[in-house]
Amino acid sequence: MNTIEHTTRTIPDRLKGGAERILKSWESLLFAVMVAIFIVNSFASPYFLDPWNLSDATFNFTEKAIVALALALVIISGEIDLSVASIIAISSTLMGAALKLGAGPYELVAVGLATGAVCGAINGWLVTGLGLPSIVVTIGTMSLFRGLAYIVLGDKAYTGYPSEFSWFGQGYVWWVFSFELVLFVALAFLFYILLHRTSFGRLVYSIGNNQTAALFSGVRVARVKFILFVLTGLMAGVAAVCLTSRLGSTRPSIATGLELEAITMVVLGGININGGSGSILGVVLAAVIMGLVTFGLGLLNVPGIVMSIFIGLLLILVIAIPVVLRKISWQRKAG
Amino acid sequence: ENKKIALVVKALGIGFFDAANKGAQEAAKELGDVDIIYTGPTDTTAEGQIEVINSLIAQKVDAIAISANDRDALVPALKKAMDRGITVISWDSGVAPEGRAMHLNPSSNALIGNMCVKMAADNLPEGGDVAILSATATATNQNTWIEEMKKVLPNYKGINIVTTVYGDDKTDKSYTETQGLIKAYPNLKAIIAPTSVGVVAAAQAVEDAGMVGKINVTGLGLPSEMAGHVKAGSSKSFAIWNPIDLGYSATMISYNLLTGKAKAEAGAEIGMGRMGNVKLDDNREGAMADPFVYDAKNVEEFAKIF
Amino acid sequence: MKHLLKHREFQLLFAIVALTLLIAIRFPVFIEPSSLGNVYSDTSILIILALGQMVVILTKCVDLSTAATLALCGMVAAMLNNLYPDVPVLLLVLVAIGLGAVLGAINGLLVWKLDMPPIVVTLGTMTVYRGIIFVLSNGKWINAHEMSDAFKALPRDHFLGISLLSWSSIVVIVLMAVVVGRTALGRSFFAVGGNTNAAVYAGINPGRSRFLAFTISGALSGLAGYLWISRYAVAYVDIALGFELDVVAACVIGGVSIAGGIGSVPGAVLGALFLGIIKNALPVINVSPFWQLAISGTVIIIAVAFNARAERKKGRVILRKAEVRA
Amino acid sequence: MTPKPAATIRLDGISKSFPGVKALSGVSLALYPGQVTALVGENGAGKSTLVKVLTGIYQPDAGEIHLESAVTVLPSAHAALRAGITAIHQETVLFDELSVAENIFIGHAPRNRFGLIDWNGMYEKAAMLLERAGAKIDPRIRLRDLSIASRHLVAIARALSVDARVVIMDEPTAALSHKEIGELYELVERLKADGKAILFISHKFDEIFRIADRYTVFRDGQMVGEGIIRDIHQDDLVRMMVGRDIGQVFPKKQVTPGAPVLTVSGYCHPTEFEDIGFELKRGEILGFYGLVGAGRSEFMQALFGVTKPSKGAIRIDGEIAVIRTPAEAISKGIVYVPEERGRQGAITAMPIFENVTLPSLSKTSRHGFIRLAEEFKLAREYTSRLDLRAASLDQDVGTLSGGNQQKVVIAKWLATKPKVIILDEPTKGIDIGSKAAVHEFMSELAAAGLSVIMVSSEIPEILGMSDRVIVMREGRIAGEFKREGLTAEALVRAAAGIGAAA
Ligand SMILES: Nc1ncnc2c1ncn2[C@@H]1O[C@H](COP(=O)(O)OP(=O)(O)OP(=O)(O)O)[C@@H](O)[C@H]1O
Ligand SMILES: Nc1ncnc2c1ncn2[C@@H]1O[C@H](COP(=O)(O)OP(=O)(O)OP(=O)(O)O)[C@@H](O)[C@H]1O
Ligand SMILES: [Mg+2]
Ligand SMILES: [Mg+2]
Repeated sequence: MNTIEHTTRTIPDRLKGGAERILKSWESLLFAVMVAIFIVNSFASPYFLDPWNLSDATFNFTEKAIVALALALVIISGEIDLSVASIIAISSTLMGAALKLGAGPYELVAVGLATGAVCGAINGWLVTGLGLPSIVVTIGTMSLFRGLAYIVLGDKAYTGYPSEFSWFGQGYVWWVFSFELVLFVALAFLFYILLHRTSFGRLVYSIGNNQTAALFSGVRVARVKFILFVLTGLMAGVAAVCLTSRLGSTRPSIATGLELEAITMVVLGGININGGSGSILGVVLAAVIMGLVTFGLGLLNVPGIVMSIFIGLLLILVIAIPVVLRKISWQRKAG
Repeated sequence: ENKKIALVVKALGIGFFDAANKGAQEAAKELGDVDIIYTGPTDTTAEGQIEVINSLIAQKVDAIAISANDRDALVPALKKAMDRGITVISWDSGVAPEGRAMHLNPSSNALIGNMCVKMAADNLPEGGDVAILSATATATNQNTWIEEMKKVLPNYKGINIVTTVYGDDKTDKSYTETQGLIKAYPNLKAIIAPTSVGVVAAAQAVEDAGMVGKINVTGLGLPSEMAGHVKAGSSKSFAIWNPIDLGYSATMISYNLLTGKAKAEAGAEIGMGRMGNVKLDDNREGAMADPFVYDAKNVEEFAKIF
Repeated sequence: MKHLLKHREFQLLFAIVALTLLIAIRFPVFIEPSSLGNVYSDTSILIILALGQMVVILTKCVDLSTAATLALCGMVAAMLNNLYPDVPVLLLVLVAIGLGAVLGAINGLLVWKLDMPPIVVTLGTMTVYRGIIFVLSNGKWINAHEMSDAFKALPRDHFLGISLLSWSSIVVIVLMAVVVGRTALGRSFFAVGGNTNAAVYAGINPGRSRFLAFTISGALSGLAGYLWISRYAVAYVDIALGFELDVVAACVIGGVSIAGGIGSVPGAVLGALFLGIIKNALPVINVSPFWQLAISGTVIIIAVAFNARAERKKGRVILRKAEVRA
Repeated sequence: MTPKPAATIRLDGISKSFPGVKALSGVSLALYPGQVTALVGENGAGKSTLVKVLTGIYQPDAGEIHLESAVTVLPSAHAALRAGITAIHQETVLFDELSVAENIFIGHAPRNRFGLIDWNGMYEKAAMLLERAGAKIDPRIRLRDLSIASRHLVAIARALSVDARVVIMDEPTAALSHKEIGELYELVERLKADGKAILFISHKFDEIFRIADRYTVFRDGQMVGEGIIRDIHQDDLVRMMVGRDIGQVFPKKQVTPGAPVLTVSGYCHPTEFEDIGFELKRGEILGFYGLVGAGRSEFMQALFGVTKPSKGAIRIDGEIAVIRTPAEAISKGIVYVPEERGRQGAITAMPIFENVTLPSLSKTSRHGFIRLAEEFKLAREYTSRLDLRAASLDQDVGTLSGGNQQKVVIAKWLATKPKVIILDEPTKGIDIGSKAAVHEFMSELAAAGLSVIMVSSEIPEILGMSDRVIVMREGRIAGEFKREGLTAEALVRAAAGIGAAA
């Protein structure tokens, strides 16, 4: 008595072609913006198209972008980490303390990375272990971590990092390609693989889209989130190594305000602030765009705060324009 | 082709540095073949100054004269600038010796430290408790001056420095810290604020707490910002060097160094136009002039200038 | 008594009293009426901002631009006062409030009409508003002597022994208590944040409610802007930089749920007071300035953990016996 | 035939499209005073969309609404309230953190003479309305402290709080138990007597034939028939709705249960359930019956590792097993199709194939790297086995109809090759056609050797599908019954705790 017809109709895997997807994607929009800014900059300043100057320009964004890569994953999973800049401060401080205890360059790197990871783990535990909202937890740890740096250092500074150590923030791997830039590209590639090519990345997306359903599908939600916070702490540790090496010294006020710039990069890169969608390529493009804008305006000696107006407007416009276009196209269809 | 000299300040929008810029423009006019680029970050961070330095290097300026937010953190960036043939000097707030050709102190640190304590002591014949309100805990020059103050303390009988607090060069924080001082030290007689932001906020807080006449605020401030408080009586006197002269001198020194008219070596004397010469010590540092004290008698006159 | 203790607000009040007494043990001056009055005065601005932030958070949004709005409105008021010293101060206050409302409305419109995430919108406008101050003022400071005496006097004058600064926050508290508790608009904030979908079914337009919440927050920031500038008698670009996080923290300590729909006027006020007392007391009790940041961070985390425990759903009880036992 | 009175409200040629879907195309509907009109149709036929048009939440793309023969526009939910149209919506649209009274009155709260909300007046009126709806609930307590059934009563009280001419009920009985359903029927009778025009939407035919006077049938967003209930037979109505015949309703295959697969003993939880123990055999369908709120879902979720039991042990294939997380449950071969599909089941913003492979990622990937080809293969295999209707496998699950979403969730679990599948209210809110499909493959699964636990609050489904039935009441097992000779009455008695009939 089988009344339901078992059609052997197969469902096609995909409908839309690859080319259409790419053209309509956020990343293509960002790419166009990036090219436009590049062209405008070349005309606006005669100094722009110089390999060494462009190389210097990359220092404007590499450290923030390294943090932004990991932060992007946290935000895709539906959480946020506002404490990254403070993690950099405490990592750098403990590196300085290790230096005073006679640590060599590689031990310093190890201390920086480990501190970052531990701070990330603290955030992760507060969020997943105690089930607290990450936005307020990290507002708290933001004060706490930087506060600890102040307790250790007070009005002092750590200086005298060994010259081998300075290579991480000031050295060049080949010609104009600095170690920081190469490191950033390598990390971007790794994060691309992690998010888009591994099952871990798929879990991150599933949690960001619907945490409960992910849990009910056997995803270890708490563990994944914990790992993401540790990863973000670790990347903040990496940034701390680079920044400390570049500055050659540590003050507790190091990297103040970096978290907002990193978040701006992530959001500009098309990561949904409510979680669930976005790509690493977008974040990389956004980082380059922000670097180009600040460097281009810097060449014209525009004050930093005016640059931030540009970034702020860019952020609002880039997100608003697609919405407005979509609304207009609906109205056309309806009307 | 005009020479490009960049005057890099701790942060844009601070009256003191705007006045220094005036002096730099004056020097540029006098020299004739100089363009001044007046720039700096928006908030007082070393990272912000590094970005500014990078863009100045890219523009191939001829000289950078900087008032540093961090003694050490700027060294790598400034070294790079020197490697690319740019003359680098620091003024007002210094950079470690390896990051600059020379440093121009507005005045000698010892004189400033002494002057601060003296201004407090002059109004306290019987001695008493004194607190220091500084800028950020990392500010190079403030820390040096505070050290100098502590050194000369034995010369002033009965003057007792009870604590040092930090207002971070933010008005609200300085204000709250001052309120805290007033509450925590009922016998407080004077507050020394060797920072132009802090001294104004402290004077305001003292007035609001109704402690005029009981607590005297002194330190380093700008006449234009302090005139009201001197009139109100919360500050009897304060000192400052002339920032216009400072900007002027920094520009003149930069020009002389970059055109090869002088060399920045220990013991060298470098011309500063109408300000005379500066003599460099072993650290390649020199002092411009003595600090100048302002009180009810002369503050109005100078308030119009800076 | 037991019933009262269950309320978050009373627990917080209790914590505040305990904290104050603790400080008083070491520094009796701290609880002299004039000193407490000062602390309240000092916290007034935070209270005003926290109440504005609260209604925004109630609707499941967040306003990161409050501090920038405050600074911009304060700067405009100061510049007007500098240019036209004869314009009555009250008019300037209204201008500051009105400008704040407009800036808040811009946030609200972007959230309402373009469906943009509030955190992104206010992150953007935060930098834009700050930048505008720089453009307007050319980065210059406006100092005490450039402001008229009347302009500076307002927050300092006393009425019935209480400073007008304190009075302004008291008026705001009363107004907001009425708006939140007794008007349809106020209740709609809870509805929108509690269940946006259901709010639509109840005839509430969530976008419009959010828009109004942002406008209120902006207007209060505008008021706070004037108060701040006249209080400290100086205006410049970086006024209140980073203060938005203190404001959010005050709300969170006061039990306002960041997920929307939960919060109260007394809660937000107490949260702000708690933070205010700590910030005021630390310098007094001689805590090294280097410890202050770490202490306030720890306090925030503890408060959040505490509130989350109180908020956590007390699992449904199916078993009758368990219900009796409990 | 009753003489046709003038319609209270009449819809003409209403159309409504969403991006990609035409939810309603030119439908008409009339509601008459003192009569109940049943609106029936498959999932996604457009019933709820029509309700939203009627209550001002959606604006129709075309068509007219005639209210007592005057053309009316309803630009907002507020306008609809003022026009005297009130509704109990399909989703619970209430506010957890607000008081019961406010839930009833939000949007139209009583005001005092200063225009401020009059709290005391509101509490009084709320208490009155709750009494009318047959609920004993304090209007001052917060909604989140109420049970699910009480919440529905609050929703009903809210609908009564406006003086309405038109009352709409969109699947009002889906979450109510026996007793409350009876009270709801009484309420409907009273509303009828008051001369209200009532629109009643339901997938349960017994209930439609019991209380409706008229019917209107929707199929794929179009109206395909209307008339008087007394004049039509159930089979004809179903045919009109589905467009074909539905054969046997419960296609239970006879399977001889094999060896025990799952043995649960002494499972306890501090507040939710106590001392649950049973044995599940290979190829068996075990029904779990109980009133809504009996704690079945909570127990199943503990079995699946979502919540932790305080005591108890389970054996799988005779081996002691410990399950602390869903991941462990899945690896041990226990899977759970949850009750709240949208919240716990499907990830609606992700494509079909990603949903299907989520718990099987370790199988489709190699060394943690994703292999898309494998994923599509797995997804294709299981979705076609369940006869999923979709345009492509990379379509977002959220764009599918409810029944098809359920199929995606089940496909996801079958792809893990489980031993035990727990289905929690698998046909709740599912139309009669899809329901038959769900029952059909449930039966096939059992025949193929899978053990099935089916949680259901519908007696016919329990009676028709299970080999054995366990009844739960207030977190405890209230009885266990063999299929043979099991009656609806016995089930209800056990579930309600009424002693055995003499
Ligand atoms: N907001 C929306 N956006 C896009 N599509 C929608 C929206 N609301 C409904 N639809 C689509 O419109 C169609 C009709 O949905 P509707 O909810 O009216 O069905 P229904 O008859 O109430 O079904 P059920 O019996 O499952 O409740 C479905 O295909 C649904 O997917
Ligand atoms: N008062 C309540 N507060 C919050 N959630 C509830 C409440 N009542 C029920 N629910 C949720 O609604 C869903 C259905 O409720 P239900 O009462 O059916 O659960 P149950 O008692 O576990 O199951 P069952 O009816 O299957 O025996 C469950 O997921 C439950 O968690
Ligand atoms: Mg429906
Ligand atoms: Mg259930």
